[in-house]
Amino acid sequence: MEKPKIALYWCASCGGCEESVVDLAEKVLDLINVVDIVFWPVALDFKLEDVEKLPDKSITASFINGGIRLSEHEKVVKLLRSKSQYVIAYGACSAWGGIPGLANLYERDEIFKRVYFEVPTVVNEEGILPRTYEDKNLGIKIEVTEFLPRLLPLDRVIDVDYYIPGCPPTPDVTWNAIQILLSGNLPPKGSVIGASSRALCDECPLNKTKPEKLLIKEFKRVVEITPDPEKCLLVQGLPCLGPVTRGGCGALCINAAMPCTGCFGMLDRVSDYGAKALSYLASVLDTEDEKEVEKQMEKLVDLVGRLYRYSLPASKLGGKVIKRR
Amino acid sequence: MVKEVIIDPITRLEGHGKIIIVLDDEGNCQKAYFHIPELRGFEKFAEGRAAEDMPQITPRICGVCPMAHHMASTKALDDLYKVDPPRTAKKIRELVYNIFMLEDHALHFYILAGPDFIVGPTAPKAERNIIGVIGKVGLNVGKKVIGMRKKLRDLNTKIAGKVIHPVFGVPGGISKPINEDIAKELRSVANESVEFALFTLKVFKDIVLSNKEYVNLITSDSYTHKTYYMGLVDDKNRVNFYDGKIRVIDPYGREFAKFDVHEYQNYIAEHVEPWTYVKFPFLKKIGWKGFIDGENSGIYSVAPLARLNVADGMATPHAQEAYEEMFNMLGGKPVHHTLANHWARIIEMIYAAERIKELAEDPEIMDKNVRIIPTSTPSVGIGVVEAPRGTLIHHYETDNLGRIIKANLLVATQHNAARIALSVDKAAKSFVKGGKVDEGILNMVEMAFRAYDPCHACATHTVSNSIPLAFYIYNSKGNLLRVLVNE
Amino acid sequence: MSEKPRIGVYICHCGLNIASTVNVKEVVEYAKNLPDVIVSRDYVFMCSTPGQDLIKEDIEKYNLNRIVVAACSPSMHEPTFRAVLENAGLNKYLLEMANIREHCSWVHEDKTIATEKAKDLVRMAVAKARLLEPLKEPEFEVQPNVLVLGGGVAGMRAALELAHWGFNVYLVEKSPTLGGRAALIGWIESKRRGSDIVNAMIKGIAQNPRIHVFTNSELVNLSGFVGNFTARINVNPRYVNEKCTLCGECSLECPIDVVNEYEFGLGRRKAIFIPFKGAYPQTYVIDYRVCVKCGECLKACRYGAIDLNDKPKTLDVKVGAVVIATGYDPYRPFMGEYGYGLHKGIITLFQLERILDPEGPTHGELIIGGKVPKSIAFIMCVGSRNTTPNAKNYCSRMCCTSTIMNAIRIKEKYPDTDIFIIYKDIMTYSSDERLYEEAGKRLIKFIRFEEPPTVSVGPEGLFVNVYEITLQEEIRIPVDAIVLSVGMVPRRDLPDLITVTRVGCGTDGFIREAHLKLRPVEAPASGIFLAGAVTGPKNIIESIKMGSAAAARVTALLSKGRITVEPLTATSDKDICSGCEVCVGVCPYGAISMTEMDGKRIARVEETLCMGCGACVAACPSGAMQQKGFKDSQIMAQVVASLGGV
Amino acid sequence: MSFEPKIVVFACNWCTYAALDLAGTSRMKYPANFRVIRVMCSGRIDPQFVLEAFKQGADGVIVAGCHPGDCHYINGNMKTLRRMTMLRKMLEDLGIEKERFRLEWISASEATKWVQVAKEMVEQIKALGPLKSKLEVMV
Repeated sequence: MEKPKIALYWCASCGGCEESVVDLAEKVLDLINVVDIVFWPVALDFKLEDVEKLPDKSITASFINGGIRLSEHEKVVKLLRSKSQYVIAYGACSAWGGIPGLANLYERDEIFKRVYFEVPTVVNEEGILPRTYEDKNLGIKIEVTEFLPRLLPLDRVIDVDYYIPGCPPTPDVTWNAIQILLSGNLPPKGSVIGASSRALCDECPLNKTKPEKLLIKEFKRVVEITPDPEKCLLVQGLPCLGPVTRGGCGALCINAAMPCTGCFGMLDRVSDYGAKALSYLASVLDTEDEKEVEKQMEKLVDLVGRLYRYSLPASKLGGKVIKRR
Repeated sequence: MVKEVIIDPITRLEGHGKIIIVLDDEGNCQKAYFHIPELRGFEKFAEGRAAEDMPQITPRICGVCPMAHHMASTKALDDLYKVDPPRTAKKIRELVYNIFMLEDHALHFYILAGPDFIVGPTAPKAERNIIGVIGKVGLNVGKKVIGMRKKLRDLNTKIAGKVIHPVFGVPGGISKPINEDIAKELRSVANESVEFALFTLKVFKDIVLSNKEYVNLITSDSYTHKTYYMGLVDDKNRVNFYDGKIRVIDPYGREFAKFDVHEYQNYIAEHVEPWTYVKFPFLKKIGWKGFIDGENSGIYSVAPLARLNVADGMATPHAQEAYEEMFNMLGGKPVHHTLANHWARIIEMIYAAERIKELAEDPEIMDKNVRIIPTSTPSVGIGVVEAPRGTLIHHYETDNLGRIIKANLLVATQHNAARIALSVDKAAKSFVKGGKVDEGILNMVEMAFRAYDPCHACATHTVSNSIPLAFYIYNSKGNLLRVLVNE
Repeated sequence: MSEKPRIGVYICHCGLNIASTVNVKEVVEYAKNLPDVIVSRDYVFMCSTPGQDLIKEDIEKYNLNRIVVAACSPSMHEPTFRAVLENAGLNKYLLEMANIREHCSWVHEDKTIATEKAKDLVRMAVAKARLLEPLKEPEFEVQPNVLVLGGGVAGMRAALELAHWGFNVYLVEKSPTLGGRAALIGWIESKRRGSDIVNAMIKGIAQNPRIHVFTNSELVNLSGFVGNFTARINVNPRYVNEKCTLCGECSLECPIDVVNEYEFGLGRRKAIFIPFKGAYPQTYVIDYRVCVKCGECLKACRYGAIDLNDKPKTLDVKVGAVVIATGYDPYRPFMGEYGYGLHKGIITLFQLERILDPEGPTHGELIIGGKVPKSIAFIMCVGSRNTTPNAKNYCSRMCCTSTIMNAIRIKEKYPDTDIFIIYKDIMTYSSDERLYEEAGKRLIKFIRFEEPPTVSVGPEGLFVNVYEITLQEEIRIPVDAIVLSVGMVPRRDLPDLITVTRVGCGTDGFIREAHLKLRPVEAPASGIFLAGAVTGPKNIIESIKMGSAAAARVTALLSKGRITVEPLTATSDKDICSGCEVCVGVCPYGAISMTEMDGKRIARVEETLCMGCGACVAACPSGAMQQKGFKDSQIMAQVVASLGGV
Repeated sequence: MSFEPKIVVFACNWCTYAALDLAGTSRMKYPANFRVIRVMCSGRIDPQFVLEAFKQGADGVIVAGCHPGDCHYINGNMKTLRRMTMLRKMLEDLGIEKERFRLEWISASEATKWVQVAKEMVEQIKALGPLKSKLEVMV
């Protein structure tokens, strides 16, 4: 029988997800023995036309990474959806918007203003902005693909079958997911595959160092302490998001004595990562004084950026509520 | 009318870098536009974030060179908090950084650009990829490349936490010292690295330099632009990726400027074009003169060739040897041949490998003191490194809590954007004549592209290493004549 | 649960309480179209037997597996309807109530708006009902001990009965003696004094080994839960032990002289004193709040009964239930209210009671402000029924009877005294009506007012000015004395007790019963019972009855030795819990611990310790912890429904 | 028709829910803009609920429980205090005006306080206008 067809595509991606696939190293070669890669812009010279020529649903699975930032991304993923039996949101950006999703804290105009006018190096007296451009004397039009008002996770644009978490997914997680998909007995639609069903603490080497009652007097910033790498970072005051984050990465950041920032996202029973993370941090804070709570909040510096680092576009509000003019 | 002819093909050709060529009445190229569709706005949404989070946020600009952003950002934090990391911390950072440079350059040479040379420009597209390369050099070599990269990347995973989007950089040092196990592994990998880099040079010589065609291609005028060059140099004006002063030379190889990164705003400015999200940096003192090369144009270039051009030499023996060899063969400094970037890149691989070895054998990297806790109030911080694709600058302003108020990012590929546009223009001029379009233009431009190893994730914050291209050719009436796609 | 929800919706008119503002029929029709709703009905009183049968029959007929009742607050009838489900063989936790009375019909006027809101509330209830699951009630042992707060007639009655049923009773009284108000005032059937009854009860208590009395004591903390409370009691020193012979030498020597609260401010007393004849314990006591420990009493005491080194003690007792019977305060008129405080001839009803008491300051002689009055005016409803700006809006009932009874006693002893009773209405309910008749016979003059009378105090004496409605004219009555018939108000320290015991507070500041008809002697907080005037004005007999009733309810609760509680506890999903330990630090009851299960370290909830607050659920970072009856999914469904979603 | 705000109230069973019952039994009148969700303790209220309410189109949310020290579950309301204090800040960062989200301590006897809070909040939110329209920005 013929090998299943696989497509890989990136939207508003940094390429880290692609790199993580390349990091399968020799496994890439194993993979190529069992599947046909029909589309992978970064590594293979197949073009979108090739995809368009394919019959509907003829691609077994499309792995799409990156958030939906430009109208163009929207078009490509819709094409892939129609050609694929399964669409897999690969990596944090595709699954929940990822770090570029923090752009949803600002309006499109504010972003353009900063990038093309305000930054100190820009010289732009004519006030030029990239937009669909008409060269009057040449009489031609150059379409600059639209920068959407908000960055969207993949599932806000097309139907998504499975999610592979991580920024980026580790080779192990990617490989697990591929095994699951090849195995044939697939989990329910919408499942997160390849990673753990428990929070990071479950696999964290420092979890056993927690005291009996997990309460902390104050939050600490990484700028102010050098934590003992052998003790639970949360207990030492660093707002580690391990407890509220899906496991499966092998506690990479904690191994480097840095707190978890949540790139594997929330667990199945949680519907808003940031709100849940906030509730957990507030719960372990050991004070009954409002002023003290506010003081400790300062230590977190940036609630939204910290607690929605990878998931703002997928959060219940999707970003900042824009004041109506 | 115009609208009709343009919309339809574009929807068919999403995901492509768009090149629009407009002909004059004689049917010669009058003007060429190059448009890379991407923008994410990091400069804006950095605002409000905690400064100490930037080394983890900014790597998401580019997952191909996350370490470069992580390091530039971490150095900006040292500066922000006015704290000088312990010597050991600096050495470990530089070590990790060179490991990164080595594996990233290897990725580019063997997997992204290699196909052009190893498989051959005329080979069918389906073979022009890593699989094709393996077919040509043999599975063992393929495995060797993949294996080497894996070892290097695993090592960085152990030291930096994550190899894609590292976490170990903190203001005043790094999060954790190196333990004995890692050090042991380090020393063995270091030796292998040097051997691997020299092997890569041999591959390049055997396959590329031994082939007259390729050499002509490299030196051919189509790939040549006389521009300024920019790069970091150490106190002896030798190439350095991690630290140093920014040196700029003019098209004749004379030092035009040498400055500390804190003065970058006096030397570098950015130009905005309405038809692309990419901003075009230029030398402020000379100004933006449009897409032309030469001494009177502010356009300059970065990345391996530029770095070697601005430097007086390499800091390690084998690299220095290869450095001299290249310039001798290509007729002295500066070299303006874009394709020479591949060669320069391999020379940098050798330097990186040798530097790894030096640091791996330095007993000081085992020291446990790798962190100084900052005490001063933050306000402004600027950091610079040489990313594989060129000079990378991060510039933050914060409130006294260390919350970012303003951020400016000058990223590697961006510096080359103008020069890439030049290549496109030049290609258009030489391949489109009398309304006839030679399809060789596709190959030619694509190869020029690969030479820069343009990472548009950096330049505009998306990757399109494969540079799929679409050429729109209009007549002087503004009517679309034909659309060319590089298949 | 696997089976598909089949929901019955029942909307109550509550007579006109709901139906007058909510278009019930419309809501019924609306409910029919909600998902999984099989049947939707209304009835005039759902809580009535026919109403309950209606539901029961439907459950069988349509084999419903979820019930939504839209009626009053769940704190009213949830138990009623849960029982209905149980009788119909359904798990009683498959009930959800929509509060369309307290939260809707009673607080809104516009019928359209109220009806729309009622629909929303029903939709929310259905949304939750769809996700309800059958729950099992955890069962556990109970402490066979009871804490009774308040040594008045209600508390003592309850204590005696509980002891009789075999429970150990800790009787805690704040003052230095048992007896309460009844020991000082009140008559029963105009012949037996309150103090007679009190003395009888005290006798019984003193002899009962199961009753442990703590005077000068108060409850400072109550932890735990129904069946297993831990009560912390502060016992303040009496400084005088049982060697005391009541000789009274000490009191003569004591230099401290304070107003005597046991005479309602008429007389004065020393720091070492005996509250009243027959006080229990039968010893003098030193008022620890005013004593300066000068030691004069020590010298005076020939029996070594005084120990000034006596220290306050704190003790914890484990009890299965608590009876609150802390009584009331008399309303204290403000300075100048009907001339109170401006003239010695103006006193309160409580003070009159003491004056007429043989043990009282005048040994029973009618001497008011130093002289025997020839004429007395009683002004009724002082501080009650909105007669004056800062008066309570309720009626204390007992003042009418008490006023008339005292008037008659005065007439018996001093037949020539002119007595006017200036009243708003007379409430001598039940057998007390006879007293009203007798008062008439004894020519006591009743003058009705609509506008409250005024009192003028001048050199020429006291006058009561009142608009006589039958004469249709203002009359001016010169009197020698005026008695203000004041009512009952919540004790000044009641709010503290409400805080400690976490019981609800009612409209008038008394403790609110869980349900006036269904659970009249229980507080909403389970395991806490109520007796006497702590829930509102009562006379002595009513208070005693309520003491017995409370005792009976406690007995019903504890007699089995085991009880079940609501199963709204938290549980941790072993397949999701990561062992992060966040919940452990959050639980106020230490109910959560870490345990090994198939190689995983996960959280485990001790069901009998879990009180079901759900704090750990909100904290649980992975959603592994959920609260039965209040799962994330169930609450989320309500949120969605509350805003129009289904 | 004029704008009638939708306001979701999360109330604890022992204090605030009872206070609303008391308002009912006392026949007090207050605006009908509120939909009450009962939990046993305010400590059960998950910030996710509040965000869901806003997502579903609530113009305002009230989280209410027993006064500090009066919690039926010892200190559940103190956890609420911590969570909601932080949530208030996060909501502001997300562009939701502070008037739209209130944390209130309302004891079982404070029906009048509830009525006053209710009236006040409806006024404030009417002045702010609907939130839903602002959420429309989402593609």
